[in-house]
Amino acid sequence: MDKLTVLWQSTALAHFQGGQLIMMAVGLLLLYLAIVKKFEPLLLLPIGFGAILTNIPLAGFSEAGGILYYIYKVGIDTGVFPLLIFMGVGAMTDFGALIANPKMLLLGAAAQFGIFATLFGAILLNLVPGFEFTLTDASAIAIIGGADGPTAIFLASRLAPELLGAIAVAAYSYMALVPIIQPPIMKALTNEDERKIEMAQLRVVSRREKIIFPLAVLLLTILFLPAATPLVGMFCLGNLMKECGVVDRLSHTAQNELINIVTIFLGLAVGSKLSADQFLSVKTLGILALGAVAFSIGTAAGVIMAKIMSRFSQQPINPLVGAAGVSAVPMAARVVNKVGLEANPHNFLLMHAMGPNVAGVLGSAVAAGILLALVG
Amino acid sequence: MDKLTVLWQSTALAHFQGGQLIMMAVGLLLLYLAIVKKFEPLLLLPIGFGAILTNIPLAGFSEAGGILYYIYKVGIDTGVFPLLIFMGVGAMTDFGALIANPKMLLLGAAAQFGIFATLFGAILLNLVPGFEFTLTDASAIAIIGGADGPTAIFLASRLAPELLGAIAVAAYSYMALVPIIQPPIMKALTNEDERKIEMAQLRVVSRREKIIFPLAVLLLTILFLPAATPLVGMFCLGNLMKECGVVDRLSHTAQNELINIVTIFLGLAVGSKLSADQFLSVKTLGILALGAVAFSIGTAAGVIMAKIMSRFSQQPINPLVGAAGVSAVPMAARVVNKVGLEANPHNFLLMHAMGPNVAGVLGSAVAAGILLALVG
Amino acid sequence: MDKLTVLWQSTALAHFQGGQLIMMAVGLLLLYLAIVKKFEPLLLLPIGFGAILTNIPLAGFSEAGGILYYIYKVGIDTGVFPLLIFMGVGAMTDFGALIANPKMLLLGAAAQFGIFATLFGAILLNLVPGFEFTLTDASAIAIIGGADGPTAIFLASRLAPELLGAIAVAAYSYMALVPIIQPPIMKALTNEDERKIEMAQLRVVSRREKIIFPLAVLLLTILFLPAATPLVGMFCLGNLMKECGVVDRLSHTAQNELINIVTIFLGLAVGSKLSADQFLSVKTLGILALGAVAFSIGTAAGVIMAKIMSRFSQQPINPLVGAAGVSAVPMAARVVNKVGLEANPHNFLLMHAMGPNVAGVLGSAVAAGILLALVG
Amino acid sequence: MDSSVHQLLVEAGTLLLVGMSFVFVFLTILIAAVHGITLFCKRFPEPATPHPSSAVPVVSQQNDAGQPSPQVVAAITAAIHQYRQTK
Amino acid sequence: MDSSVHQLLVEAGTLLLVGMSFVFVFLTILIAAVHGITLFCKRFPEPATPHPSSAVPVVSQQNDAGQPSPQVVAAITAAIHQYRQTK
Amino acid sequence: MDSSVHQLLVEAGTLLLVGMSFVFVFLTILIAAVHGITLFCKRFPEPATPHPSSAVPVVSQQNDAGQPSPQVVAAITAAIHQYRQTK
Ligand code: NA
Ligand code: NA
Ligand code: NA
Repeated sequence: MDKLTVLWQSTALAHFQGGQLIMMAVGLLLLYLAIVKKFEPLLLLPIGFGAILTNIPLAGFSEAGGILYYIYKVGIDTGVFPLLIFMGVGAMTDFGALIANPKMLLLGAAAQFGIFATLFGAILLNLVPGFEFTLTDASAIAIIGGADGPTAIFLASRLAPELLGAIAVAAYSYMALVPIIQPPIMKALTNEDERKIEMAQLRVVSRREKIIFPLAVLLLTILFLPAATPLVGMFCLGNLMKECGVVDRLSHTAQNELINIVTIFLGLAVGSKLSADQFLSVKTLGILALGAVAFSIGTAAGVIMAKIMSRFSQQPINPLVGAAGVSAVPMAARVVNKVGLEANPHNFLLMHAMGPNVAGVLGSAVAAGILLALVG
Repeated sequence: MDKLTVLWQSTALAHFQGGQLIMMAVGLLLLYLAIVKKFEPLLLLPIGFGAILTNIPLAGFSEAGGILYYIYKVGIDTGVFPLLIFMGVGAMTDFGALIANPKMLLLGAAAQFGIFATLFGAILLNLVPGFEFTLTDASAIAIIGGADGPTAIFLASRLAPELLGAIAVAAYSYMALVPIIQPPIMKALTNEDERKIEMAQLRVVSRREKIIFPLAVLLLTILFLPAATPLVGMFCLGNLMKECGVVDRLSHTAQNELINIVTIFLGLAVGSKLSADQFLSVKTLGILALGAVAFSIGTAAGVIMAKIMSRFSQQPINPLVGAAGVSAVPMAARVVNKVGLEANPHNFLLMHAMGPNVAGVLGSAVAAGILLALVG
Repeated sequence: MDKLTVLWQSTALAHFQGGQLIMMAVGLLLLYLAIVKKFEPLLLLPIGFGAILTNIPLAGFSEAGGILYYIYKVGIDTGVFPLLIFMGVGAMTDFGALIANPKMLLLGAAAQFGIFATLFGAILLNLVPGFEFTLTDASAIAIIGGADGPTAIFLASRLAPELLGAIAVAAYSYMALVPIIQPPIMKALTNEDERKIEMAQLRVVSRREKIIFPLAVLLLTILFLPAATPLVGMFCLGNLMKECGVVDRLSHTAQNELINIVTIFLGLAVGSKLSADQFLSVKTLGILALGAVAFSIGTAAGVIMAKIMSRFSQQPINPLVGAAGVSAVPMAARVVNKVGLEANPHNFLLMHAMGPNVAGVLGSAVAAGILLALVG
Repeated sequence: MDSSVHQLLVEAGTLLLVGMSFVFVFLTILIAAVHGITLFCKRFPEPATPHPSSAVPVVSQQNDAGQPSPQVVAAITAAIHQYRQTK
Repeated sequence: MDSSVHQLLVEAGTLLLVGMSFVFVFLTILIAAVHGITLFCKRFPEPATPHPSSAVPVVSQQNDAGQPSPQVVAAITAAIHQYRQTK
Repeated sequence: MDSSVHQLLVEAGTLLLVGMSFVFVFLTILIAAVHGITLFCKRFPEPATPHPSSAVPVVSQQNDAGQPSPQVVAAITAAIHQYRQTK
């Protein structure tokens, strides 16, 4: 009978706390969104699964000696996993469209307004009872507006590890919701004629331009913003490996096996931060609300910047492409293309939107560097 | 001449101990079994090689600073490697046959009798002079009866690290010997007519059932046996990645590159535990004997359970499929198929045996959880 | 304004030191050599990139907490990365040509004269003001003559970590320069008639010979030189996995994903040692000079040994194949083939040069073991 | 018989009983759960063509450039087959 | 309004101004840099056929076993081409 | 000449002698070993068809269902890559 008592005591039934049950439901919700709604499944599936595992009473997944504890310590605490993901993303990114039309970098800059405005919003939220965001917290939250998963996780792990779970979930969720969030804003800020604008075909970019580009980006980052060099450096390394043509086996591995392995671990480690005591707080609601605001402001800023540029540019610029400046590669560009096709069935904006889209990645890495340098 | 003396002193010839020579012979034997006899070569080849390396005098492979030392510390001491292997095995496992005929789970339960009976046997062995197995040792040894490599290594690393080498070698060796161990037992416990029984074709299982199944297994494990959630959780994660259809690149990596990399390291680390002082003990002989007993009892229990179920079931059940309940996926199922074909050339039992076969994996993970909860 | 000051202080412009600028130029030079001149790009590209990253002021890539710091600690400090690369190289090496004509091992032995003679040269360099090489330093430098990257990195990480960067850069640069360094020496030491010698076709080697070979090499190393077993052991493990035919998935992973991942990290970690204070020293110039000497002496010793053997051998031996004894697989063998074809358009020496070429890998691993045993 | 062995035997016996009972109970509940899943999936069957269209398109930070469509792969595989046979 | 919040708002406002300015300046310099790269690459164009011949051959310690033969690749490429055109 | 350099030179010279001797002895023994292996393999030749059938079947926890040969996959990947780039 003694053994039976021990066995009963070692079931979870005797130890569940309410918060843990709620967090498991959150984990299941993330799995549902990943599998059924296909919201960024590559990240949200392991995050959701990790959230379930970390909230199992007695199992100790995230306590010293547990597998999620080790993965978090090795990969997130050190910042290594998001940087490796970023290297892989760099090895998947084609800057051809941006090099062909470098003005698009201004759209990637404008969309970062979403980040800095949200910073303001996060501080204002302190006026609501229950919120106490420091400037550091606010910076980590604001980066959701960058619409870039690894950048958000990297910055949050440096500035506000206890908010990491909510920030990562918000970032990936809103990236998945881009097709729902962006079109109304894009349509509200443009008229039918603007959306019908067709853009001139992009010139072909030479291999050599593509090789020099990541080195130039790295050089500028080194000169003006060393704090951004971990992110930008690994990204440029990946991109250089892709474009240089002499290390294809390394580039292929960075884009496939390495990024896949790290993605599994990164997702689980982020999920391990979805513990009841850290996630079930009014702060999380604030983070989710601020994330939506950040995406919306970033989209609007991009579109408005595109309208301004359109006025001064000789070549026609469809203001829709500004929305792709938030990054969320390649979804935001696809959304631009879709909204453009609705207005004009012959208007294929995909390639034109890829320029601001990848510019947005650089823009938010730079913004992250600024926040690290000034707040971190 | 001085240099020559130093050089002589730094050859192994001047330092070999008898035990190290014997252990190198054991390592060579394992390589022979792996390469020539094709005994579970994916594990036994690196284990055998690791055994040779760890016993080289002066080389210090398993001392602080040696490569096997690091691999063991990082992968086995933490429990991470067997869990990653288990995730990969989960991503390779198809539960379709089991979902179509869930009664087969009882066969996977019955075969675990091999584990718990061996526990008894290990304690009884203490009556023989020279054996001193604690209950913890006995539990680690008994899990060999689970016929599941990663489960055995995980449990042994938690309960009896100094027996890990012998336990892993016994587990993989007997898994390779399943085609020799099982048929006589299966034939002794069944008659010709029973072996001729053909089973009804299995229904097709929907994708959605396959997606929900691992989540249900995880949920039950969480509720009733949190101690088993590391093993079951990682297994279910792998299986969910496989079945959900939205993270194919992660599932592919878990089944291939990741499991291959971890298998090389796991094998070497297990081999590093085959040092003379730990392996050359009468305990090892006891472990090998108990392992054979465990496999045999498990097989018999599965067959007997199948005979009982056959009596009460409306649909015909061939008692041979009970033998597959020990797991040893997919070999035990193939053995069932072969023995069935001998009795009736039109009797294809492979798919019917896959149900109890994968049930046996779950069964031994549950048994491992019980032992961890009650003894660990 | 305060923020602006902070931002200015956080640009690199305010903090660059001259040495860092020079080292970044060195990094760019390595990238140029890798990408444009195709000098061993798989290693020199990540090394060059790592050199740039590690010299960024304020970014702290190689300080505690930086990504290059972690990679170096985990992979080079422990010796694990070069050993894993060596395992992968073993899994890519075909010893068939050597087994068919084992005399070629003597050429692989002779070429190691480049290593030991350079040892002498490094000590002699102490007579030049500014040089202060200990015997340990000299040994780490001399291994450049082995023409084998992982061996050089492994030995340097054990004997002289502060010289690692320069040694690795020298080793890979001269390996890339083999087609320029070797032909003049080969032509100076042979006459037209000798270069025209055609060699008898090699017999076919059975699979079993290829399986036993790595085990025999390991056994001899265990008996006579345990200090070399980390290198030789991992190399033989890779080769055994390749040849045994029963673990193809492990062998494939060792040759592809695993070696690619480790190569990226190894390159970055080596690059992280190219910091101004360690690299910008007269020692580096000495190392570069000694490396060239080592390659040249090794090549000459190989050719001379081949000439001696040619005199005593019944079967014709083209002395050019001796040059392949320095390893630099497979480039040195290709150079031999090219020089042979220049003298005699029907003289295909490639397969004959592969024997000494892979013998050279074993030879320098043995030489590294001797240096470790006697100096380390 | 050694008294400590005797005590261990009792413990092992208890473990045997408790363990086997638990395994059977657990897997029996799982049988019920599988029946439940099957019923659930029969009552709420998957939509006939779940793949082609959905409100939210398949999304991924990681682009999938270079991944050929299954049809292309099938075509290529057939082509290779043909090529190999005619070689 | 809470004085500490007020102070934080001022700081956030400064960050907003400084940050956006910096981002714009940085990416504007990058635009100039890209124009520079393009000019450079136009002035020093790549040699027409860089691949086939070069003084120093492509070198690699790691062999390239498992790489399909050029003929196979050519055959498959032709097959794909045909497939696409007949689609 | 500096006395410490002198001493180091003596040590280096000893290393040169001892090291080269050892390398030669070691690789000479390996030559003998290879001859031994070859003799052994000639005396006990491999069975003519070792692959198709054997008493104990090839066993593996990890299944290999559905995996096309690596070469074919490599060939297809390369072909697709080329096709995509020339598109
Ligand atoms: Na962005
Ligand atoms: Na089992
Ligand atoms: Na060499």
